[in-house]
Amino acid sequence: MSEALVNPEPGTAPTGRLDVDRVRQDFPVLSRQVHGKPLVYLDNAATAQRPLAVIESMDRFYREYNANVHRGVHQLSVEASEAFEKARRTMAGFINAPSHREIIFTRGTTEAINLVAQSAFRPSLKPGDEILITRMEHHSNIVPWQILCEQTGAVLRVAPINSAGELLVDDLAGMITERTRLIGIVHVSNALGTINPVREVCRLARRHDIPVLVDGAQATPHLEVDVQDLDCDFYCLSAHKMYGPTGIGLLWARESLLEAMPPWQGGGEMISRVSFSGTVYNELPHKFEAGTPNIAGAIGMAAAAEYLQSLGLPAVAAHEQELLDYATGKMEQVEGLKIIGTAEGKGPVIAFTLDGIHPNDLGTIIDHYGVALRTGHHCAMPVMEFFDVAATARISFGLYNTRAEVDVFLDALERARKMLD
Amino acid sequence: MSEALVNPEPGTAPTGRLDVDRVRQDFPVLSRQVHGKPLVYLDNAATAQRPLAVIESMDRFYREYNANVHRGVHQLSVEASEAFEKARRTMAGFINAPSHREIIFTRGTTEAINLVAQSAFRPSLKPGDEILITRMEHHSNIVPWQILCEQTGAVLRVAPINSAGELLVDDLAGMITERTRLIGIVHVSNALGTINPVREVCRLARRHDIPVLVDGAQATPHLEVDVQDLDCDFYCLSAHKMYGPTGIGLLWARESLLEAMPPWQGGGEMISRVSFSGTVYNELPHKFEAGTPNIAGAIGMAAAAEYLQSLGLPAVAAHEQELLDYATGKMEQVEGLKIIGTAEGKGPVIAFTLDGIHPNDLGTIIDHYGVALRTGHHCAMPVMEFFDVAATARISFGLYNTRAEVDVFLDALERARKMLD
Amino acid sequence: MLAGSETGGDNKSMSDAPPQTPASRSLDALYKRIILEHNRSPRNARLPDGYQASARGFDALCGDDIRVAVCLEGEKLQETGFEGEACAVTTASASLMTEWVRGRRIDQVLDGARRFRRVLDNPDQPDDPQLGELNQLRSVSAFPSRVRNALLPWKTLEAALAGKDEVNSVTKEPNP
Amino acid sequence: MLAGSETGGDNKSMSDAPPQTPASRSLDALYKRIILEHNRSPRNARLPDGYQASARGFDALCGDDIRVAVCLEGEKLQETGFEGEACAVTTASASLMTEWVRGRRIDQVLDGARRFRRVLDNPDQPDDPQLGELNQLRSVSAFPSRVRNALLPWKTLEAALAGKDEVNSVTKEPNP
Ligand SMILES: Cc1ncc(COP(=O)(O)O)c(C=O)c1O
Ligand SMILES: Cc1ncc(COP(=O)(O)O)c(C=O)c1O
Ligand code: FES
Ligand code: FES
Repeated sequence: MSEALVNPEPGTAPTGRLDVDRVRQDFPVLSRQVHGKPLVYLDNAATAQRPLAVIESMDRFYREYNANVHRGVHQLSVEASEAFEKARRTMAGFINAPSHREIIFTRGTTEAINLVAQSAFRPSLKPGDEILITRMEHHSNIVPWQILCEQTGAVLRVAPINSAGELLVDDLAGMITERTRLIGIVHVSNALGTINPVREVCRLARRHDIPVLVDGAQATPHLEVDVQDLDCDFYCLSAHKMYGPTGIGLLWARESLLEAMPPWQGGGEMISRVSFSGTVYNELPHKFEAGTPNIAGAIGMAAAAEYLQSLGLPAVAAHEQELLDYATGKMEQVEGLKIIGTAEGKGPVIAFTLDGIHPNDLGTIIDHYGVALRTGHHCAMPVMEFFDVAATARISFGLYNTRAEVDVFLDALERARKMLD
Repeated sequence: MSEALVNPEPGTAPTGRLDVDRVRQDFPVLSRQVHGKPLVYLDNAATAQRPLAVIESMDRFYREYNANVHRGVHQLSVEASEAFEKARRTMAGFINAPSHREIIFTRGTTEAINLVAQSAFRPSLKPGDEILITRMEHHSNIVPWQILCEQTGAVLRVAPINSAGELLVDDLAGMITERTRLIGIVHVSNALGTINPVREVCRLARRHDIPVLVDGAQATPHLEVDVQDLDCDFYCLSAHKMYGPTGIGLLWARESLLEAMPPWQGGGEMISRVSFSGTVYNELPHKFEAGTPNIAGAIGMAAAAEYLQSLGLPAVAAHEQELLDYATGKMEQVEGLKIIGTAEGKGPVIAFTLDGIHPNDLGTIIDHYGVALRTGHHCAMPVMEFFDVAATARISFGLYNTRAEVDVFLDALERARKMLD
Repeated sequence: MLAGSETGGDNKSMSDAPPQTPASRSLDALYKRIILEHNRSPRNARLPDGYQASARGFDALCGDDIRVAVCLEGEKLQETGFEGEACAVTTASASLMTEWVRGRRIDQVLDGARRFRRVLDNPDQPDDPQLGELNQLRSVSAFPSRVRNALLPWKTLEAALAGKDEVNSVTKEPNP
Repeated sequence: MLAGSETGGDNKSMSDAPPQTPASRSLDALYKRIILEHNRSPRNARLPDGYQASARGFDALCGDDIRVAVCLEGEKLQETGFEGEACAVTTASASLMTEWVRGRRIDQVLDGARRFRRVLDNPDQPDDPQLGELNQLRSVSAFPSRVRNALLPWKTLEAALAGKDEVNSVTKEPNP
């Protein structure tokens, strides 16, 4: 796998492999002990840890040039504005957006999807119009559409998945009607790991002139994303999933769509002129960024993107896939353990159940060995319903995880079983 | 002034006065040079600087216990959730909210006001209903209502101010009709400094059973705010104005109002159960906090509130008022200088124009002496229109400013005048 | 059951003293014999025939979903049962609860719920003699993310007694 | 005018060389004689009688609001004037622009606008000989927050020539 990789980067060994021992040094939290044991952080799909480069970029902002952006002539404000807009350009480059004017900073994926629902669709949606999503969406890509449907009388339709957790693309294609106004699809499922064939779905949709919104929250930490290559219309991501700070993410959308959309929130920055006889909105991207933005957050997100680029996403992905394969192989041998989500292409996520042991009890016991995993519905209750489980346990890998950590997890799993058996 | 203050606090001298030399040490950026001159930061109304306590609280989160909140059984998630909910309680205490369940984290004041407009009012507002605001509102407390009025056919009415920049309360009272659904009022004006008689306006409104929304963005850095004493219904603030981080703020509202409001954004955290046949929303405050919140931001905001409490807001206010009085006295003697905003009660803000010199030129020149001030419309264009100016220059004080800094500013002002005269 | 030496920094064994500090957050203390036993063989793990009151208790965070049902005789809880899928903590708590409330009056049960909440909230307090075996669940208080789970059966019972037979989310914390 | 020694770290005087580094962001270089002079006595500071095209240029950030109007003779800009309240940079830029465009064809003017943008964007490039006195405004490029101001008259003129006589916001940056 790694042989195919070229262009070694810092943190990437000459072979093109990720130098994991080295990159672990970049993450202060990894030296932490939990219950007297070294932390084994396998909850990356909930939120990743942050490297020094990210922490320090924000620190530097607050210590050296903290100021409000856009509105100032003074030096600090000039520096802050430059860093903020540079962050926008960095993020445009990160997903290969055609223009930085198409990058709208939001709190995260959730806010980005809500923005699209309320601004792009609410004004024009008619009763009987259809929003088509998949069965494996995160609540963030379900509830905004449910709210929208309630507001407009539109109908939410749901494309099925199979028992491996794969999208049934033909079924999705068959569900497209002339009332379909949008297809919403998760790029990589947080509950199953499934990597969806987004390019194929976009090609399909393009034939019917239907825009596609991609929930990229779980994709950008692991895959090189190119929105032009995907040929989608909206792409949403969260910094905190890709080693960046909390409270920031973005919406990318085609400029022509953004131009046609009315502003969602009103306030400072997003207007050109305000008077009581009428208000003129500002141009892109500001039209959609009302109020003081999360300046430090945008700077930190860009630092995270640059960090990932410096390691090289192919090297990151190769490393994570190795861990995924190793752990999957071992877990398949554990008696009573069932992996939920066995798609062909998967991100580094393994959700599972263990006969007779409730995931929450498992989580509590495993935590005691320093291993952080997630249990519950993973904000994807329809997936739980489909697999007829109330909850699953889930491990998910980041670029700093190791085989040795997988072994610690497997060992803890065995002990939990013995304890509760 | 200071004689009346008791209970000395850290950073507050035995006399109850703020020990400014000491508190300046808490702010790393203050040791910075700009154009070879020490930074004199007089742009606090745009955004304040951050003390170490705030920077380090977020740093600690990212380095030691970074995790997603609410959904995890593992140790890091437990610690992160505790810190996040503790931040909510701290903020509830900071504004004396009856319950922490009434504290909704938002990106800032702007998002808080948009949330109220869209959730509390959009579903029920009828054509001809009235929203009553004042002439001195920030765009954040104008544009969300303009958007709402366009969506619903409601009418935005604007209570007048006098030439000192004071709200004409009797006129406002006279504008209340039986169609008035909300009064929106800024607590302290960022463009004029005016401190509004919010308690009086609330008393008035209560008689007609009209809820009052208070924009507290400029109040919480300077005043002890007690929402129960004010007897308002909604209170909004931004952390970055009160020495906290960017990207976080809050909405406080009475529990009964919040309970009756439908969620605004949909996504993770804000639901109790999701299925395609129907979704059940979560309880307060989570109903209004869709998606991964700005965890580090909330922790940083609480650290800022605690920092202000440790200094004692009365001591802070006394110090700032002294600076305000000193600077006002000096500036009144400058030929051709006109102070815009001369209300009886003022926050530490002085907006002004200088004959024959455009504020932007003034800002550029003064910046060269290390002095950061703001120029422009301050996101309050209706105020500019009222005073018939295109823009003003504005200095605004924070707790770390000194008389010596005011002198540097006055000196730079004089030089700018000579240069452009 | 794990030997103390395998559970990390603390060697606290299965004594009844509740854990007092984070360092004593012992797994053994949580999964003590009584919880394991009640999880394996929960008492009253069925809805009693002809119950007059019942409610559904749902946990928004973990997806657990239980139902508690009560046969009343006047003011007295004659028989209380539960069903649904839940973790060991919730199951053991429900099992112990249904035993404890048997034959008690509604006001005594509501008082019991209050007392149970209080001991879970304050690990430093001594056992509440009124609660009997329920005090065994106090070890949960060292695991903040699990306190909710121990309270779920009680909240559901309270809902049932208050006549709310469809309570969708009972994760609501009591006001501060 | 301030003496060099008073303007901070750099002692750069009023030479024509554009500032190259942040350290040389000299106030003197910005408010050089020509800008001050054109600000005090702007040329063409009125709308010419009987103009055929005009547009309003508005800056969303500072509130500046100008109008530029043109008398055309075929393809040629016979006379161009402006009015409105604006800063010294905008005023001087408008003044210099209205002088420069006089008698030029529309295509030449649009080319001039492109060139002017380019020299403001690239402080490292040599002067553009086509731009003549306009090169004097290059000192603005050292003040990123003021570049917008120097461009405002040009954007407004372009809008007028494009037939947009009500351009509400012309702060739009050219695409990357
Ligand atoms: C009075 C007032 N209200 C509202 C706001 C908006 O706050 P934010 O930009 O943090 O949302 C500001 C600051 O810009 C303000 O000064
Ligand atoms: C697939 C997916 N979509 C959307 C989200 C929501 O992201 P956020 O909570 O950052 O808004 C998440 C993460 O929780 C996710 O995993
Ligand atoms: S794990 Fe949710 S209540 Fe038991
Ligand atoms: S200051 Fe705004 S264009 Fe001159």
